[in-house]
This record gives sequence, structure tokens and C-alpha cells, in this order.
Amino acid sequence: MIHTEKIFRPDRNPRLQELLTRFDLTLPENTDDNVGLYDGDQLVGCGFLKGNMFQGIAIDPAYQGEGLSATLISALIQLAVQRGMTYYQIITKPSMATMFMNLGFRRVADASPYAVFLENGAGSVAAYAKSLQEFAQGAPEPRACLVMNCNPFTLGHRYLVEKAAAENPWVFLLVVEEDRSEFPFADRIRLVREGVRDLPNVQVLSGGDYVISSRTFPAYFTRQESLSAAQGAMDAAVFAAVVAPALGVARRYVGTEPFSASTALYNEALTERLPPRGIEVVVVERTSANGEIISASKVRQCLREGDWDQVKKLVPESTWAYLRSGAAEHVIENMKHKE
Amino acid sequence: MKETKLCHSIEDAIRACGLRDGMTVDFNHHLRDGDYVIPMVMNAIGKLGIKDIKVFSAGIFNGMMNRGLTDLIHQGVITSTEVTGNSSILGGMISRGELPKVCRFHTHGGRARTIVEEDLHIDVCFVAAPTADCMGNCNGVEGPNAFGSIGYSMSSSRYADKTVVITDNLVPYPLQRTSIDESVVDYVVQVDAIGDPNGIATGIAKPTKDPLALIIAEYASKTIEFSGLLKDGFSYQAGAGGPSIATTRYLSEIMKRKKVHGSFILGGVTGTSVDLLEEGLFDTIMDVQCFDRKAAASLRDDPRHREISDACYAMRGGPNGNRSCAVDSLDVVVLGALEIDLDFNCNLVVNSSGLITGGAGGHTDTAEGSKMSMIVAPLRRTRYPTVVKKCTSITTPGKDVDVLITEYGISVNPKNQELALRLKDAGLKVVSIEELQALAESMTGIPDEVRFGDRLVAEVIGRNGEVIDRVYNILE
Amino acid sequence: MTIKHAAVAGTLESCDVMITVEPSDTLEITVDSTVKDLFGKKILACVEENLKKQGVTAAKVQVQDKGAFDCTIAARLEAAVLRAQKEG
Amino acid sequence: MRIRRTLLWIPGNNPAMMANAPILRADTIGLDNEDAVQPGDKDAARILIRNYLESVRGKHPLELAVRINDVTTPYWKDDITCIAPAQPDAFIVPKVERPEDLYLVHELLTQVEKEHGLPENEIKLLPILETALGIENAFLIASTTTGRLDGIMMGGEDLVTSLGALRTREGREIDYARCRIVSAARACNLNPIDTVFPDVEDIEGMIADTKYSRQIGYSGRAVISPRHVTYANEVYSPSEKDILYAQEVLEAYEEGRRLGKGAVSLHGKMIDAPMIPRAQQVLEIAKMIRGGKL
Repeated sequence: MIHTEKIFRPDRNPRLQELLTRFDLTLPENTDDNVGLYDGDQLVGCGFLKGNMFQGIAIDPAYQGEGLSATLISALIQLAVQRGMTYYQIITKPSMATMFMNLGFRRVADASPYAVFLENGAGSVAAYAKSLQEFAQGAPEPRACLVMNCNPFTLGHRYLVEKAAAENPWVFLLVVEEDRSEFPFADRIRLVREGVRDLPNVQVLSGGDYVISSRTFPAYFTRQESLSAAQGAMDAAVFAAVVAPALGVARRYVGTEPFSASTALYNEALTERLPPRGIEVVVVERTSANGEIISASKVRQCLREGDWDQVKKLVPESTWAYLRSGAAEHVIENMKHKE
Repeated sequence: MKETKLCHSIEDAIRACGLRDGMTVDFNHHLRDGDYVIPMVMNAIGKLGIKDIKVFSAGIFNGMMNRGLTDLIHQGVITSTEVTGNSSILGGMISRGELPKVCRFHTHGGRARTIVEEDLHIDVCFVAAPTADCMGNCNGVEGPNAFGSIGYSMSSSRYADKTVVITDNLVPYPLQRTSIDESVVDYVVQVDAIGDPNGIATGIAKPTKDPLALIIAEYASKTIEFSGLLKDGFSYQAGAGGPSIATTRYLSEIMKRKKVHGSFILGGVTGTSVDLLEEGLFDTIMDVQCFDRKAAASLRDDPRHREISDACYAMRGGPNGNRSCAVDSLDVVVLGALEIDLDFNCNLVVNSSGLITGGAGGHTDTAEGSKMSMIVAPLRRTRYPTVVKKCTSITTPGKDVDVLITEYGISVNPKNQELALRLKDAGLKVVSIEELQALAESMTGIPDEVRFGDRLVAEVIGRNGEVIDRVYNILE
Repeated sequence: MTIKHAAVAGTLESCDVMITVEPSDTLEITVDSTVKDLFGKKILACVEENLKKQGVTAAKVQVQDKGAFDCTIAARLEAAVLRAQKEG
Repeated sequence: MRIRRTLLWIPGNNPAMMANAPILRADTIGLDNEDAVQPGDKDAARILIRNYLESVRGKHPLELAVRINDVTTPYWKDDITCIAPAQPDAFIVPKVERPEDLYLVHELLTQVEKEHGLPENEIKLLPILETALGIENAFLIASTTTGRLDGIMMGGEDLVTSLGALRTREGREIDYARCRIVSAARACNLNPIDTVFPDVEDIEGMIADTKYSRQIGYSGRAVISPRHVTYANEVYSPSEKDILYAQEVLEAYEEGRRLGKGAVSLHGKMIDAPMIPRAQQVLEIAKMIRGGKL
């Protein structure tokens, strides 16, 4: 008799390890809940819930073809609904996509050979595209776009936006909404808004459920060396299939990070995949302060170290004011603790 | 003297054949979902800038579509297909009107007849061959991607203008065991792999544990037992679906118990058929395609297991061709169906939603040729009734169907009163097909009608080349 | 009856249906079904009838059907609505 | 007395299996809201069971029973109040240990019947004895006079835990309980229904165990797999030999009466009064199984 129940201590479960390894997966990290599929006391399948994403789904090949994927996904949906969510996403290998689509998942974007992005439940990519379209109505053309996490908004970001704003009649700036960064989304987008207020042709938008940051892209299912390429491919796929057509955007600006191999791979994936779909990619060298590249990670490092002098050189006035205010205190404290 | 027929690449072979826009190319489908040959050839044709090709293949599987055929249809390289079976991706595209020209569905025998009578002229036949020599002698039983019988290339390789053998196992001349010989081959191409061995046996049911399928199989085997046909010299064919394979297993128990010795098993062959041969229940297997590795190995090793051509399997007589074919000597055939209606008409091509999803295969041929044709099918599939008032599309006419076996009972075509009496005498649960249809409807509710458009997208062709049914585009 | 919070009943297994209900100001029903072409109207009618029976006039109802019979659809809907009443 | 050669468990939260239940050839379907349903789904399953019963009522000759949760759980009352109005043929009550357990169920059931204007005592009760205490109280439980008791079921899997025994294929660890239940059931003229054979794949073992069950007096058993049904039905059905013998017994008895003989013999053995109802029963059962054809 097959039944589902929670896997306690997934990190200490050798049978779970074995199951994931067979699917070339590693244990998803920081998940909220999970479901195990058991034949008696034998674990034969697993799935994890992280936010509204289903991750690490595997079913013992000996038990495949008996409709158990439906049982597993149903149990995950129940968990999600108990947490108040009625919209779910899966990023999975292309070979698994059909199985999920047979269970009612819809394709959002295809980043083969790395991954496919699927969704299910209330809300849809079509509705999202429509809402973007409404934002974009009447904006002058041609339009350019930037997608940023801005954790937090720095002078480096500012430089990139300025450049795009100088070169295009209209610029959309999409801020990644997923709350998995140190700074909460509400603060991040506010700082962006404040930081570009003087640029009249820049429109700041929330990325919604579909603009996936590298932080939300499940790293567990691909080898580390191809992770950035996979993330870039997924970003490109969503951008080309959903964001660009809805916003009427023909150009995307990305910044370099000279010492980050992963950013290079990420940008490479965008440069490779967007132009064939009619979107030009403009790669902008990052600006530097005192010979040091400005990046959000650098800012966070300085904050952790309490090097406020350095921070001041890296961020615009609005961000500086926020960081010095009480609002940011606990965020910075948390950052220090995490270390 | 020709030294070799070897070409460097598939492109070279296509050029050498003189393939042009609007021509027809032929394939076998023996590698099924694992097939690399059809996508390799068609992608090469696309690369050469050739358009408007008709693909005449025994079958098109989703695996092939996913390896590029979908794109080639969108690009106008492939504009129509003529097959005996296809799976959901191509079927869906046809139903939605994505192919500019009308597609056709043949029976296996009808396909051979179309070739032999030259109803359709094949410009180039590409033979996926697991083993071949440089002059084109080839077989399907040896090599890393051995699939067994190569029956569905036998007629087309003979009648096509040009024939190209594609293999991943090139052996020194002359190949000892030859199914298609050099006299019909123009070119040979060696490739890295003709297929993925794991994809070859897909779609073939594992021994089923589904209680429904087992009940259907039990009724089916008892129907055979009491049909009056189960005696020494008995001949038999069954499909590769779960209930069919289970029926064969139950039948073997009955044959052992009653000490009946059969003469031949025909068809698409599964490992289960091989078991019956090896247990000595039958003398011979006549094999036009192997459904799994066990069948392929048996064809290679057991002289009682004989390879036959598509024409020999199921092609009706005609001016150019056959005097007879094997299905005409068949006692019993066990078949499936998507739908069966009150007149016992069977639908194998269009599902209840109106989407093309299958094909006749040997259904129509064996139903007509055999003494007793049996349909094994559940009364309903989830909420879709299988037994319906009227089929969405007709593939095999009811006059050729003798009996329907469902989990709720056995229904005999009124044309076969004798069989009905025999089964009733044996205490089997015989019910009218009207009862079964009403029972199905009482469970599922009365379905809405599928809405078709007015664009003809496909024709279902009978054994003699006659149009049995026309399929129109689906309205979403 | 008012829908207090999101709730779900049923599964995506064959012959079953998964029904999710959520609070909403209006009645909004979406039906997705493997048999939608032939039974879509019947499924919607069944859901509407049973919502009425339970006195639900405002809710967002998501139906993911895998070929369930009416008695199953009614059961899953009833269970989802009851679950949406429960505290916690 | 009902014929219950096989009682097939069907998970109460599985619509696909429920839809197929009528064709699986079990004499009784046991729709299960206990072991086969997880705590979080009991609410949904009982509604599904109720709707299912309503949708198939009168359509099939087979007996439809529902296994509720035991009387120590928070579920059993809801099970009864929700499902009883749909009039299952019987409720199966697990882990019964004392007559009081059955009276509890009986009282609630009677109340629900009254509220819904249903005929009283029509829904039968089938207790499962599956704890050491339940087994020791077998006769007391079997003699409970609620007017609903229609059989006693043996539950081997939970009993093994209760006994601290080890489950084996041979099943000697549950021998005592099996015999005790048959005896108690027969003493009170109730149907004894044996435990499941737990290994779905082991058909040979299942047949051997069923033959043994028949040998010690059971007239039927619970089964967890549709594949076990046919084999178990066969073992519990009267054989051709049994039927012939029963016919001979009745004929000989009739002849003896006609000729005014006090005693008759058949195959050299005396036929006495207690053999007559037994022979009648065999023929009755055979007739029911074969749809009236003997």
C-alpha cells in the first residue's frame, strides 16, 4: 500500500540521498516542507516545497508508470494550500516536463537543455503579461529593460540605469520580487525608485512571480559549473517568452562583473539566447570607485565589517540614508549573524 | 562494376538520390520512440533547403517529433504524412490543421498495397538497418540497435525509385544473413547510431497487474476457449496492449490444460508470443515487427521464428501483387480500440476528444482476415466511454468485428449468432452491446459532441485503398 | 457559507478531481479537465449546483479534473468548502 | 445468512478504485476510512464514500460495507453521522474489545436512523477483533444483542502487534485467535470472516492459507488485492463433490421420511437431523453463487 508522509530529518536519510542521486539531484536547501512517498516503510519518492516552488521531485523508477507522480504532486499542493498558497511553480529538467504537464502544469518558459519553467494553480503567466502590457501602454519606443535584484541599490546600479536611460527613449527597470535576499523586497524597490527618481524616462516595476533571480533558481538540480549558464538560460527564456513581448522591449542591458566567472557565464547565456529571439543585449562594464568595482555584494561585505566609510562611497544618497536609519538596522544585524 | 555504394553523409545520399521539392520519402518505424533515422534524414532534407515533402512511414512516434520533425512541419519541409500509426504530437498537429496538405492513414496491408500497386509513388526509401554491408545487404536482427524483423521496409525498398540503407553497424561484404538484399539498394550511409535502444520497446505494456485488464483478459481467453476454434492447428495474433498480453498468458494456460497444439502466431511479436513458441504450444511465429528485445533475439536465434514482409503479412491480392497473405489464414486475433459503437465499428485513429492519436496498424487487416476478431477494451477510460452509440471516426467496419470483451461482459456481433450461443452455453456473461453502451453512459453521463471544423485534415484509407472515413480539423 | 481561507480537497490521480477554494468577493470558477471537451459543461454545472447547495455565493474555485464522476466532484467540493471553514 | 466468501478492502479516498469495485467479484466491498486513509483525509473520504454509496445504491447486488474508525478515535462519530444516511449494508467496526464498544456504535446509529427516518436496525455491524482483549472477549462480543450483528471478523495484522508476536507466512502466531473467533461466531450463528493474507504477490501462499482457513471453519475472508478474490472465492465455494453429497443427503432424508424410516444411511453412514440444515445451506450457497443454476 503506497502512502505519503513527511520525511523527517531529510539530511540524515541515506535512502533519500540515493533516490535524489539517481535523478542527478542534490538535496534542496532551506525548504519549507516535504512529502515522502512510501511503499510500507520503504521510501520510493520525494518532493519538497520552498515558497511556492516544488523542488527535488523524484520517484523510484521501479514505481514509475503507476500514477504515483499524481499522488506526490497532490500531496505537495495540499501542503502549499495549507500554507495559504494556491499558485505553484516547478523548474525541472526538460525530460520531466511532460509528466508535470499531464498533471495540469503549464509551460511558462523553456530553457532546454537545462530546465523548463512550469506553473499551476491560480494566476497565470498570461495574466502577468497582461498586467505588464498595461504598464507599458503608451510608453515611447524603442524601449530597453534592466532586470535587477538591487540588494541594495548601489552606484553601480545607478550607472547602468543612467547609461540605458541616455541611450533609449524609455527604460523599464524590473526589480526581482522574490524575498530571498538580505534586504526585503519592499525596501529594495523603494530604494530603486528613490535612486532613479531624477531620470524621467525610467519606469520601475516589480518583477512579480516570473522574474526569477539566481537566488531562487534551484541550484540543486544541475552541476555547479553549469549553474550560472542554466540560470542565464532560464532568465533569457522567461524574458524572451514573457517579459519582452509584454513590455514591447527590444533591448536588455546587463552589467559585467570582471572577477565573477558566474556573472560572465550568466551574461553569456543571455547574449547567446536573446538575439535570435529579436532582443539585443547590451553588456555594460561596471563602474568602479577608487579602483574597486561597485557591487551590492561588496556593499553587504562592508556592512558586515562595519566599514561605513567605504559604504558611503558605493551607494547613492537615498540608499545611504536608509542604511543609516533604524529601518535597516535589523537587516544589517541579521547579515552579521549569518556570517 | 560498382565498388561501393557508401556515401559520406546522409546529405550526400539525399543529393545523389536527386530528391526535390514535392517528393515522397519512405521509412520503417521499427526503432519506434528510439528512432534517430527519420529525424536525421528529415533534418538533413531541411538543411538542403528542400520543401514540401510527404513522409510515408509505417509510423511516427513522439520521440521522432521531439527530435526535430515538429519544427520541420512548421518550416514547411514536411507538408503531409501517410502512416499506419502515429502518436499524440503529430496527431494533434494534423487535427489542428498545422499540416498544409491532407494526411492519410493506412492499414499495414493497405500500406503495402499502396506501394505495390503504385497508388503512391515513393521517390526515396530510407531503410533504418541495424546491420548492413557496403552494398546494402542488411538485416534487423544483428548489431547494437537490433530491432528484429525489418518487415516494414521490405515492400517499399523494392518499389521506391531509390533506396538508401542507413546503418550504425557496417560489416564486411557480404553480410551473411540478409533480409533486404543489395539488388534493391542504391546507397549506404554509415552513422554513429540509428537509435536509442532504450526507446525501441516503449509503448509495450509490462505484464499488467491492473485488475480490470486481468478480468478482461480472463473473459477473452474463455471466449477463445469456447469459440470452437481452439483445436490443434490453431493460429493466433494479439496486440501489445496490457489486456492483449494478459489474454495470451491466460490462453497458454488453457492450451496446456486442454492439450491443444497451435500452428502459428502472427504479427507484431512480443516476448509473450515467444514464450508460447518456446513452451511448444505453437510451431511457428510469423513476424513482421518485434515489439521487444526478447522477440528480436528469438527471431535471430530460433529458426521456427520467421521474418515476413508487410505484403506477406496483410496485403490483399491485386493486379500487381499478392496471391494471399498470412492474416487470411488466421483463426483468432485479439485487438484493442479507442471506441467501439453499437454497430461494432471500431475507431483507432481519433480519440473521443476529436484529436488524431493512433492509427489502424494491422487492425482492419486482421479483423477482416481472421475467423474471429475480438476487441478487448474497458467500458470506459476515466470519464470517456469506450462503448459509444456512434464512433467519432471509423477505422475498422463493424462487419469485420466478431466480439467485444469488456470487464462488464462479452458482447457478440449479432452476425455471429453461433458464437453467442456457444459462449452462453459455456456460462459466460454475454450481454448486448446496447446494454454495455447504456451502462457506460449511466456512469459517465451523456457527453457533449466534439466540434469539428470544415477543413479536411486526414483520410482513413481501407485495405483496398478506398476512403473509409474523413477527419476534419478540431475546433478548440 | 463564507470561505474563510484557502482549502483544497481531492487529488490529481486518475478519476479524481482536485478542487481549491479561496476567499473572494465574487464567484469565480475555473475548470481544467482531461475530459473538458466532452464534459466541461457538465463539470461546471455540477460545481455550480453543489456550491448553491452549500450556500456558497462568493469564492474563487479552481477545478482540476482527471475524469471524475459527478459524485466525486460533489464530494471533493463539499470537503474543500468544509475545510475552508475550519480554523487554523 | 449472507454469503461473504471475500470482503475486498477498497481505500475510501480513491475514486478510481471505488468505481471499479463492483466488477472485482468480491461478495462484499469494504470501503475503508480507517487504515487506508490518512488522518488529514478522513473528512474528505467519508464524504466521498457517502456520495459513492448514493450513486451506486440499487445498481449492484453486492454488499457494500464501510469500515469506520474505532471508537477511541475522534473520527468514528462523524463517520457514522455522515455515512449512515446513505445506507450502507453494514458498518465494519475495527478494534472492538468489549460489547460496550458495539453498543456505543449501535446507539449512535439508531439515533441517526431515527433522525433521517430510516428503517431501524437495517444497517448491520461487523466487528473486527484484532487485539488480545478483543480475542479473549470473542464470545461476549458475538453474543451482543443489538439486532445488528451479522458476522465477526478476524484482524491478524494488528493482533500480531497486540500479542507481541512475529508475523510469519505460515501464520501460526494467530492460530489461537482464528480458531477462537470461528468458535464464538458459530456458537452465535454468525458469519466468521477471516483476516487478510498480507502478501499481495504471494498467490500460492494465499491459496494455501485460504484452504487452511476453510479447514478450520471460516466461510470467507477479507482480501487486500483484487487478484486474491478469484482464488479465495473458489476455495470457499462448495465443490462439485460437496453439492452432489448435499443433494444425496436431502434425497435420502426425504426418502426415509416417505417410507417412514426413522434413520437412513448414505454411503454406509447414518444421516441424522443436524446434517439436514447443513446440506440445505450448502445448496443454498451454491445456488446463490451460480445465479440460481445448479
